[in-house]
Amino acid sequence: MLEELYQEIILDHYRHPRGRGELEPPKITQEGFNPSCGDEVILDVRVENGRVSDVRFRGRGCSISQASASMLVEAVKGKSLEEARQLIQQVLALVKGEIEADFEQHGELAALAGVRNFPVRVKCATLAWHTLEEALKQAEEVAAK
Amino acid sequence: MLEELYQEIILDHYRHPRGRGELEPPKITQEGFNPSCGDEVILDVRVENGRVSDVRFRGRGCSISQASASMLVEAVKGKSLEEARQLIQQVLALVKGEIEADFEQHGELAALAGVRNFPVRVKCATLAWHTLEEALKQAEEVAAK
Amino acid sequence: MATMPFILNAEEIRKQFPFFQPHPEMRNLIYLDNAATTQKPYAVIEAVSHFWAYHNANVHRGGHGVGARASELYEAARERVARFINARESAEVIFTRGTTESINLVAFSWGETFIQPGDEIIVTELEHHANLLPWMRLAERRGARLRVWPITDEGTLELETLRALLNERTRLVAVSHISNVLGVITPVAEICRLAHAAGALCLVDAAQSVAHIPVDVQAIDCDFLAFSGHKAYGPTGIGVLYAKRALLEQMPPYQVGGGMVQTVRWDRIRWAEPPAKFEAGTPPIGEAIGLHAALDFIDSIGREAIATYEHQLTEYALERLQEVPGLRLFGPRTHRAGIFAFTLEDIHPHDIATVLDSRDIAIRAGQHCAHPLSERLGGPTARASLAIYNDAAHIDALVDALHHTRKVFGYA
Amino acid sequence: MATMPFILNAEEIRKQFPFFQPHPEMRNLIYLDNAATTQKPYAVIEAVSHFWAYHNANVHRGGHGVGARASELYEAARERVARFINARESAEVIFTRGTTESINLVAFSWGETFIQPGDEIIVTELEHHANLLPWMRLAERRGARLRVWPITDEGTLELETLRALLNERTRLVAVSHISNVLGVITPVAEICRLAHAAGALCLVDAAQSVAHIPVDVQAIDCDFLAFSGHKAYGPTGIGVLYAKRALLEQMPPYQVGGGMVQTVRWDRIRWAEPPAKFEAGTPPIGEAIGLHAALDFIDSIGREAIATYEHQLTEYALERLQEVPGLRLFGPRTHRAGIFAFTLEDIHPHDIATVLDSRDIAIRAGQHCAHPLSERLGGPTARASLAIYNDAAHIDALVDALHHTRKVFGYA
Ligand SMILES: Cc1ncc(COP(=O)(O)O)c(C=O)c1O
Ligand SMILES: Cc1ncc(COP(=O)(O)O)c(C=O)c1O
Repeated sequence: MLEELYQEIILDHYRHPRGRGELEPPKITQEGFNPSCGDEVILDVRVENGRVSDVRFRGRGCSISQASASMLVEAVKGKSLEEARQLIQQVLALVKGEIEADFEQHGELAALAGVRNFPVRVKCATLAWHTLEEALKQAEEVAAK
Repeated sequence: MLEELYQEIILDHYRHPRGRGELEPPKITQEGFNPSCGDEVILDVRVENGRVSDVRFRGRGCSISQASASMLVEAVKGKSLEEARQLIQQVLALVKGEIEADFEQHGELAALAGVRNFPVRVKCATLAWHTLEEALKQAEEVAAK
Repeated sequence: MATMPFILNAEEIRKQFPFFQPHPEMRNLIYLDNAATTQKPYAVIEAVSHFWAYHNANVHRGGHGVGARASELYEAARERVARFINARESAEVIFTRGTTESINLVAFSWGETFIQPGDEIIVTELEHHANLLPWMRLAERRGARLRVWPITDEGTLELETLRALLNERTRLVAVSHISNVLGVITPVAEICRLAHAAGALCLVDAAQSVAHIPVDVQAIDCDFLAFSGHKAYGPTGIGVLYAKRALLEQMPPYQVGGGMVQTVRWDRIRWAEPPAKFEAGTPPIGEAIGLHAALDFIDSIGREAIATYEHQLTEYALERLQEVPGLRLFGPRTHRAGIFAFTLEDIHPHDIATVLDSRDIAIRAGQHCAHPLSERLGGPTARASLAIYNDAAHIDALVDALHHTRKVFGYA
Repeated sequence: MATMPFILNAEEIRKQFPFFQPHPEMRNLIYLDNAATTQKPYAVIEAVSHFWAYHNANVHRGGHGVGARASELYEAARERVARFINARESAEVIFTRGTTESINLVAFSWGETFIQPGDEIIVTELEHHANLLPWMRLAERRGARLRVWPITDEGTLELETLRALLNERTRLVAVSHISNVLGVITPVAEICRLAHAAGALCLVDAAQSVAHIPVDVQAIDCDFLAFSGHKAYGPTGIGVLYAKRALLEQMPPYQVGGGMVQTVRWDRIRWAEPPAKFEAGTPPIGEAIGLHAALDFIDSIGREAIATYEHQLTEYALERLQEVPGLRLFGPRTHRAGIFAFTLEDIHPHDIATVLDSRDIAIRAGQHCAHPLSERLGGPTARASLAIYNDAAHIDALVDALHHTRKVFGYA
């Protein structure tokens, strides 16, 4: 079970995070924080023409929370808002064990499903995705103005 | 056992308290209060030539606390400070069951020993006597000045 | 006396309580001091023991599975409470030590923040000190004015009187749902409506109601509601403050310490969100789990059934107590719960309690932590109070013992 | 490693704890999170259950024998605590929910009464939020100045540094007896002496010490001392504030409500004497009785024996932890208790805890409610903490699991 949690893909993203850094404006910045363990993920998101044209993350925390953020960056870039929202739902379902993990179908994100047997760590895996959810809400509010 | 608590002597003192009222100055006034049940005894004590020349009590509370105060008034009047202090110790010992109650030896005060089987009521019986103890301390402080 | 069709069998219910089982250390007691605290069913005692034995860990702290499980159990207790009082969400439920702490929390956190000099706070004449002293002190600290909503001679609260007291300076109306002395059930929903219409908030002290009649915070529409676990078949050391979410967000923390912050730097503190913001330090974990079991116990009987049964028993008691010569019962005849404050001839209440205790009947005597009300009633009273395990035979024994008390004190 | 002559047999002690017995619901856990909360012996669980089952009643309220007995048990618990910490009298022992509440009580009652603008309060850099946030808030509310006594790089407190901080404006020095992160045992008696010489008071947070090393309030000569039951083999929901009698007499009440007044009139309140003055409402009765049993448990083993045994185990752990490559242990080598905060290579502490948990070893990871200290140390840490039921085999398992953790994360 531990091997499922700390899969090579996770450790690789943790050691070599993709998209760590900040975006230049225009951007939306959203902080995510897990008070029970102190994990932190800050997302910079740029939305153009209804698509997530770029993302970066900062933050600190455990391998799961940081790897998850790194995977998010790769997975979400270029997606439409609607697709991004679907992706969030898919990841949450994966992590909670509501759907089967399948590398064919979910790509690297399937590795996040390893937390389902570690209730303490589910929040680590979802932190970045909940943060993205909030960021997209902001984006819509900005767009609506 | 209930008969020992509510002896005729107690009820008589409760219904027909001796020495209820106030003294004119010079006097020492001492309040006694039992926060757990609200019983109250206020003693007015006059000390002359090292003797308790007069006592009165006010207050409100249960039969035991008020009867005890009434009995105190009769028992203590005319006693020297030293005798009064001994009397207090005797009553406390009676009430706590440390000595046998004996009407020959202790007079009416022996009736107070009935509370020894009612732990909740011991404080009622001792209230007036603890109050007297404080009053006598005051008297000494006044005398020492 | 015609036999009444009591809808519950209290003897069966007593079987769920160790306190009522024969035991070498114990007398077989008729327990009529439920307004002070209730007895605890096996289910509660065992839930708490089980937690200590097998699931004990501190909550909300990362690291291990047993801690995660303890946190889950603790949060499940919060959700259970939310469901029980029909809160909109469990974040509106703050765990405290009891009613007293819940009200102190509001007086400090909400009160010291929002009460300004000249503001008015209305309390009723029948309040327990827990719902009185925090407001007296707040009024003094903030230069506000405490206004007292007097009771009628019968012991009830007239809405007309409240209307006359409310004005644009009123910030809060603090009222008990059931008086712990008179047993009056107060019209809390109407009181909240009037308070809100005047722009004031309303705090309900539900210490005496939550285990006896249905309590629905949305139906009442109160802003704050407080109760204690130990008066609702649960352990000591646990109580609840319900508050509307919007208020909790505006209120600063009460106690401060671990578990209620996001980040602490020397120059800046970020508080956690409610409910954590109001639960500094290690909370009463085992006690919350005990409360969960207590609420399950109550619902296993059914709150409507409990209310109906206790009402039947109250009617029976009102009737039978009238038979005792020289007994003066306080409080109204209707709209009342099973709490009976009385005097008997000129016998001091403590003497009544002692005679009853010698007959293995436990009642209370005194001022019941409501001194202003006690003064109004003319002094201390004896008080018998019911719970779900009492029955008509207990009332009969009480009445017999009161007759006996008269005899002991020489009344014919 | 030569076998050490450990003076206690922890396996025998574990038999007194249900948590360590085989049970279908439970894994066989090596519990090394004792600084968060300790497990509870049968004796404690049974004392509490027994109270709920057979002696339950509210305290300090007139009326019946079962209530008098409950009050006796509650006051006996207070006397037990007084004896345990060597207070001069039991009135110096106030029951609270825990350390956090005890310190909040002092900050509100003593602090808001006696702290003036410009006064100074000294806290150490290693404090838990419970002994930090109340002082930060008090300083802000009263316009006082918070001064931080920094630790050395080794994690110790130098008395010289304190001397330089103390001055005629200092009103209080607040210090932990044992750091919940670094394990340092601080020289509290000397600190109190220096504080007193400067005219200041001293508050000791004994949350981490009271169950592990002898604590004598007269020998320390502290003015206030706080601890929690749940970290000393007792239940949650109970803690202690010790304060010198003279201080308690000058301090106004903290929470207000029933049980802490003599008389209440609309225009005047007379508070009760300490300790009642500081215990508003129904206190944690069952919990106090549980604490009584917990202190009996501790003394049944012996506090000197516990201190010696845990010291032996600490020495053993210090030695063995050194064997793990890449392990960085915080805190000093001597004058320390069995609390080990560490990092391992660049592995995040939560990941360490998860790997250990998968091997049935419970430790904590994070900032341990001491954010300023955590910042100083460079971030979160993993923490293993000992109690009397741990033994060398647990340390061995921990060390093995740490080696394994390195492997999982690809360290050779
Ligand atoms: C040093 C120290 N002080 C205070 C506390 C707070 O104790 P509690 O959470 O029981 O109030 C703790 C425990 O977390 C601690 O380790
Ligand atoms: C109406 C009412 N409010 C408040 C309280 C105080 O409850 P607790 O002592 O549990 O804080 C009580 C109980 O004594 C009560 O009857």
